[in-house]
Amino acid sequence: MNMVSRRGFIGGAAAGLAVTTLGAFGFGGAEQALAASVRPYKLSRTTETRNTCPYCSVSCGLLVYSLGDHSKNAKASVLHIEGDPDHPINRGTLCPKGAGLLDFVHAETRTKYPMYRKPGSDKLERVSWDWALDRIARLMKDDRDKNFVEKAANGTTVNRWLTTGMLCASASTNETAYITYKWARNMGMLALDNQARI
Amino acid sequence: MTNTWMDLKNADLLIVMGGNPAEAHPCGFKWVIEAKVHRGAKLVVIDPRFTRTASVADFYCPIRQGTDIAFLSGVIKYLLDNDKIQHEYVKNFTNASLLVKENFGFEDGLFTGYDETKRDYDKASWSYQVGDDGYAKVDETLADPRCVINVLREHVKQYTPEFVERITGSPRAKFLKVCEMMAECSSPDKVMNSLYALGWTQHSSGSQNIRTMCIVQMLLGNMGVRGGGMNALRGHSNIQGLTDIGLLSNSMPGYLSLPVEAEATFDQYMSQRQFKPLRPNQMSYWQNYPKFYASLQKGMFGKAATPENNFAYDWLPKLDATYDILKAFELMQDGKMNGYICQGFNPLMSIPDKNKVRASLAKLKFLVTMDPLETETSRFWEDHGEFNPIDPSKVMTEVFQLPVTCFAEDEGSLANSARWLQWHWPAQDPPWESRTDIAIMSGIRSRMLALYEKEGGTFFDPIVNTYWPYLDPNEPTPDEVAREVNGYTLAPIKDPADPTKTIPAGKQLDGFGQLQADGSTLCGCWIYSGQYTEQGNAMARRITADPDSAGIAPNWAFAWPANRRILYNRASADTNGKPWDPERTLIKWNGAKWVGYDVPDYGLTVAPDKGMGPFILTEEGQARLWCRELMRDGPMPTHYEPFESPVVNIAFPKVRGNPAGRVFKDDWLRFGDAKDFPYAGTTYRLTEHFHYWTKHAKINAILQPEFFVEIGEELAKEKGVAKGDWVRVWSKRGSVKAVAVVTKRIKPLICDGKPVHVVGVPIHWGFIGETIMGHGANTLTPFVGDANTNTPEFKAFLVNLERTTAPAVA
Amino acid sequence: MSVLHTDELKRDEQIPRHVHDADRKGRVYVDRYNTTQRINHWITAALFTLLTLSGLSLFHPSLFFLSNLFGGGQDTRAYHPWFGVFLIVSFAMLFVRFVKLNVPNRDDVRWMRKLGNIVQNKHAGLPELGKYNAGQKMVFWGQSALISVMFVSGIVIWDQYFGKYTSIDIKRYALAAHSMAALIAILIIIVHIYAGIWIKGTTRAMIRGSVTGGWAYRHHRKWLRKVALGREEARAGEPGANDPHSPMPGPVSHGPAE
Amino acid sequence: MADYQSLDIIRRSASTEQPPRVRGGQEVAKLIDVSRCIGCKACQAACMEWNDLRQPVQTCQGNYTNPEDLSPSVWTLMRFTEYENPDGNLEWLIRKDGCMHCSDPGCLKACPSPGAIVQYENGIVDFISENCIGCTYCVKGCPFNIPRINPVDRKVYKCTLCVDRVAVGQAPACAKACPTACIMFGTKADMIVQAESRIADLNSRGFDKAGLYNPPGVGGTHVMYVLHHADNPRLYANLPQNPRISPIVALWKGGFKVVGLAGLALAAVGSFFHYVAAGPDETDSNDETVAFDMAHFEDDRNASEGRGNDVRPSH
Repeated sequence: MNMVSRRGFIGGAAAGLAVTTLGAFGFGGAEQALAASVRPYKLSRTTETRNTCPYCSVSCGLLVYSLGDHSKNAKASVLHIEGDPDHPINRGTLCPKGAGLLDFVHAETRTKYPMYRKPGSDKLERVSWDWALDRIARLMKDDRDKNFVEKAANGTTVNRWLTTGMLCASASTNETAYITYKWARNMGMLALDNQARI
Repeated sequence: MTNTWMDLKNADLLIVMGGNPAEAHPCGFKWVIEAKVHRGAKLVVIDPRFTRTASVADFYCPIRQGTDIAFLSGVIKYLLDNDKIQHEYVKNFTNASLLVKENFGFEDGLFTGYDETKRDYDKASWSYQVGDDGYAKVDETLADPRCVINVLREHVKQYTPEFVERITGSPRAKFLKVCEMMAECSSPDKVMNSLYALGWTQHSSGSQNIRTMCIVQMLLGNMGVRGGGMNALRGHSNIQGLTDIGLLSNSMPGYLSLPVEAEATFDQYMSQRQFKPLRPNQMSYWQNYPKFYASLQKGMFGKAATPENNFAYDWLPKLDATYDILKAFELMQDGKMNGYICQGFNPLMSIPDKNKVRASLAKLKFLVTMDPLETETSRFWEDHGEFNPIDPSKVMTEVFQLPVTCFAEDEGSLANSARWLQWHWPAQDPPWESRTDIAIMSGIRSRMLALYEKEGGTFFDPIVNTYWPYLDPNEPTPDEVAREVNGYTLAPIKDPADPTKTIPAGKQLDGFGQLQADGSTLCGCWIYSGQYTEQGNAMARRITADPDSAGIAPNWAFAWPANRRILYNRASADTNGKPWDPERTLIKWNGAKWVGYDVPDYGLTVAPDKGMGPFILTEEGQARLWCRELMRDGPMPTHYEPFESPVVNIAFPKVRGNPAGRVFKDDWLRFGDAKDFPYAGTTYRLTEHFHYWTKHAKINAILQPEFFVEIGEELAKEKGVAKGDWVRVWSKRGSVKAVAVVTKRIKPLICDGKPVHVVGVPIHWGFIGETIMGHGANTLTPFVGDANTNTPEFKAFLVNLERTTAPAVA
Repeated sequence: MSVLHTDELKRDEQIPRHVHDADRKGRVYVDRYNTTQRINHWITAALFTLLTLSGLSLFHPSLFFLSNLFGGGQDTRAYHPWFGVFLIVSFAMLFVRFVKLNVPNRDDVRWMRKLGNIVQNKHAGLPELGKYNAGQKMVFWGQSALISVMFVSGIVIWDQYFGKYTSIDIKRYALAAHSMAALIAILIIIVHIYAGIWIKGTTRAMIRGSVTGGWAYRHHRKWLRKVALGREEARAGEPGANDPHSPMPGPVSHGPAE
Repeated sequence: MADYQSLDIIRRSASTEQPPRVRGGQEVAKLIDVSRCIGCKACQAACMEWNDLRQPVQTCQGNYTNPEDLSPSVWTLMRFTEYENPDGNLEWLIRKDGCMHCSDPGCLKACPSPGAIVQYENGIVDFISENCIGCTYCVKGCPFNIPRINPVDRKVYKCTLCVDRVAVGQAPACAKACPTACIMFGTKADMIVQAESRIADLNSRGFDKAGLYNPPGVGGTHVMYVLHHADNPRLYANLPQNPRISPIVALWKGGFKVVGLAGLALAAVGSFFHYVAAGPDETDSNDETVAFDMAHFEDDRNASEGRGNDVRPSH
């Protein structure tokens, strides 16, 4: 009769319950090993580079950690940025802007390729660097040739070019600034300004 | 900044007025907290809003925006009336005793010489009485009513506490409490520090705001000392550097100035740049101008710049007007500007009157943007609904959006607010197809050069003769450029430090002391000389030692000028060369020379009894309580209301705005008045964001996601606005919609008996990036500039406000 | 079932329809539960077992290993409330079926007084009982109440879907109530199961659907009488409409028993 | 995952086994000096950056608290309160909310999953995600309302006190970033000393009730506050006055757990012994016969009754 086996099942369940209950008093021995671990330290083999925060003028020192060790086949990519503890001003601290720099470096909306918009168009189109620089040089030269003022009305030599202007970047380096100055001013450009004005 | 960031910790009283460093410069602000924690210093905040800085202040005093000069003039009056000035300092280190011309005067809000049609002054009367010896006359007893200090006393006499309260809305008791706290710092062992930023500069009287506090600091004897000074907290990482390098419409590197059209010849140009001392025995360091000029022009044109052609003087463009940003957009609007290059700048969001800016850009033939991020400017032609309404098919501008490396990928130096030049190194490869700015500029240059060589063209001598000695002309390395900026010898020169020695040609200069006027030295920016010597790149130094914890760290990077960390540091010692406060020693006279923790801002071996003033750049050798003809809108500060003000100027009811403030003709029509726009608007940064950059960074977008305006509970109640409601804010120039942050931190100011409600408009949102789309704050702001710098008046304008519904998502 | 008959006796088809002759002479079986009821019971029992195992695994660390039966902690946590949902449905059906027969009456009080004897297997002086004794009724009502408590508190702490509707404080009470109710319910079930082991012949009722006549006579004589007289439907929940002793007031119409 | 064994565990959720305790170490703590907090949210940014957390961008709710609340990807949050003090002066009280790393952690107490929550000897309470089963008992156990469940992976998250950084000797990301040193990090003993000097400074500036928030109800915490108004922590966005593990949770996870299981065991064991003692309750042939008779001879019902009366065979 299968009845016995059914009963056996029920009895077994009850016994099992008793055993498990007993287990709760320490007879179980079902403990897992104490295997909890901390997250691995993510910077252990990254490359550390000293840099300066590009935002405000406090000039907080940065330690920029990047993937890759500058070996031939590894493409360096920043994966973490924190304050440089040696820096006399920020001493390792960063404000919310500096602490979020990683997302500026890897922003979705970073410019990726030279883009060009035709007159009247409603979109930017990808172009090559050569094409873009050729075209810009052409436009600038044409404008300069046409509108450069060598002499003022009273005959004074003024050598100025007023129809093309430029705004310079407050976060670019002094070296960039110097090259920019040399290039723009020597062409006679006067409408040359920067954020200090604002 | 005259001092360093760390030096803030040496102050006893820190006045934050015209700034919000906790919010805009948190890591520099730590030194304010250090002063509080370790020195027991007090922090006072004077601001229309209870800011994050105010949240840790010991004392907060509200003030209506645009009335700082009235407030501080009241302070000056209080100090003079109560004799709370540092007498020895004022007498010896400032021009207090110099006599002002008899025909100089001030009446009804105007100084002598005003021409209303030009909105400018004839400044002939704005100078000293000059004796037969060619020097300015003095009255050491300070009794003569024409003594500068007496002229000043007369000028501020109307700013009684009652009058100050009527103008500024600062309660009298709070104003007086601030006066008392400041007055304590007139003692030589107590030092006050002024921290300011765009809260002072972005006004039509911005420069004079700063002047007023300078006067206070001079009266208290706090310039040139540890913990003191005037500390302009600059906004951007290298705004100092760009200004130093001369990227301003009227500048050349090292604060040399471009010739104006009237200076047709080199002699005329130099005659305006003599810097002859106005008192005996003064250094007047600008007398070396010809050396700076010649060395710079060698850097610009190399061999083509010769003594014979006055170092290519004629090739310099000459100014017939100021071509600042506002002017550039005015030209654009008038169709007089064809091409514009934005090298990492976002004018559509940063320049006042956004609607005017957009319309102006649309008149360009071509626009080039070079930026690591997609900017609103590079997409100004794109229709984004109410956030950027435009019809692209009507915009004929060719637009180039060029991808540029960011800080993480480039190398070079940045100048911080304290004038430190710090080198940085790239941490990753340029992503995608981005290139460095230098490569792009050089690339365009090479192409234009080739075109000129092939086709010829208009006057291209300066282009083909540009000094371009770089190994790869298409991408000069930052190292090469930094060496050139520092300067080197082109021919053997005598060593000024030791005339028995000769420095051979081709050597890096040790500093600007070695510059020559004859073309034997080349130096791209004289104030930077010393940054890259024969010893190597000083900007890359990383030595942390800071003797006496003075907050100087002399061997960390390089500070211009001459690695000097605290400007005017000679003034930290008395007339005998003994520090005013031994606890705060910077430099002292040891009997033979000046020694101390910083590089002396003085002749190293000039004894204190020689009568040389501590302010070696000025012709007086002294600091100027009254600044002659050097400011366009007056030698002393005067309270003028902002161009858009909720009240009339009760001091000078006939004057609207700063009489010399910059306004273009059509922009007068775009001013509103208090009848239609009753609330006092102001714009500002928030700590979570940096201008229009961080809205591209997810982390920062999370921290402050959406455009809002801040209003007080009283105004909110009046308008039926609850926290989180949408409101429409509009000025004569445009309208924005924003979420309302209703706060106790903004309270109505009672000005001349009537309440003025402040509406705060933070600036950080646009139509590109990770944040929620928002209207720009610059939709509201007026196109008006400071009289001296042409900086737009972003901090004070008029708006109206009402409850509304959320904007349609574009 | 096929049954052999003796001539003297009534043929199977002649005796009350819920009593059947057994293979063994002189024995009868009495129907107690139909197939639907048994399936319903066992589904409920299975769910209860799953709930017990999964619940206990989260109740005490030493029982956490039980979660492995369900594929680990995450799965246990995810399945447990769903078991509960099925249980509540299944149990509700049981409840509807059996509630009328579980209304307490005076016999229950008398029976309870003799509980001491009962546990010693002494039945002398016990009242004749209907289909359920007081102990069974206590199981029925106890589980009904506790399962309701567990259901309601379970919903409150079912974070995945209902987490946002209540405060943390309410959830704390709910958790305590849930686990307390569960423990009592398990206790009851232990007794319930043991009773099935202890009282021989009982499990047949839920497995085969019938009990021996002797079992019915011994434990539920009043019920047997009614069944034997054909006055009462044997199946629980199908009380004879005309039974004056039935505690149920009115007739309840049900579908066919088999 | 690597196991550096750099931090020893002193407590482990849902575990009866004692972790090894031979080695002792220093307790660490974060001291948050609210009086010098400027609410800049650098701590929030640094936390997101270091821990690779990015909450979806929300909207402005009319205040400065952003994101709106803690979440699985927001482990720390500045909460802003505008408070007008009795003198009529405004105070902007800004508190960095996040896990307090209690010495007696309610989350750990409530957790049913072995090793899902651990406490290291330095005081850090950490969630070990691979062991987390998503039951949210910790949420109910926490007296500070900190842990948050992620609906996607059904795991609970909170501040780890940058255990990965601390393990290699660095300060937590938030503490390192904090521009005004409002967040200090060090040994708990040092932080208490630091707090004392801060309290003295605040007393000198007129904050008589300044004090340290290190609530004894949870055995002290490893994130402590210096408050200007220590007498009324509720001012700071409802910081609990006297936090402790809820008595209900304590009951549920304390005595009840043991008593309950004991009860079950007793019932099971008791039943067994009852069976042994009393034996089964069986029907005898008499009962069967009576029942048979009742079915087949219904008229004789009364006669046959009584035969079944109970004399149980004793086995």
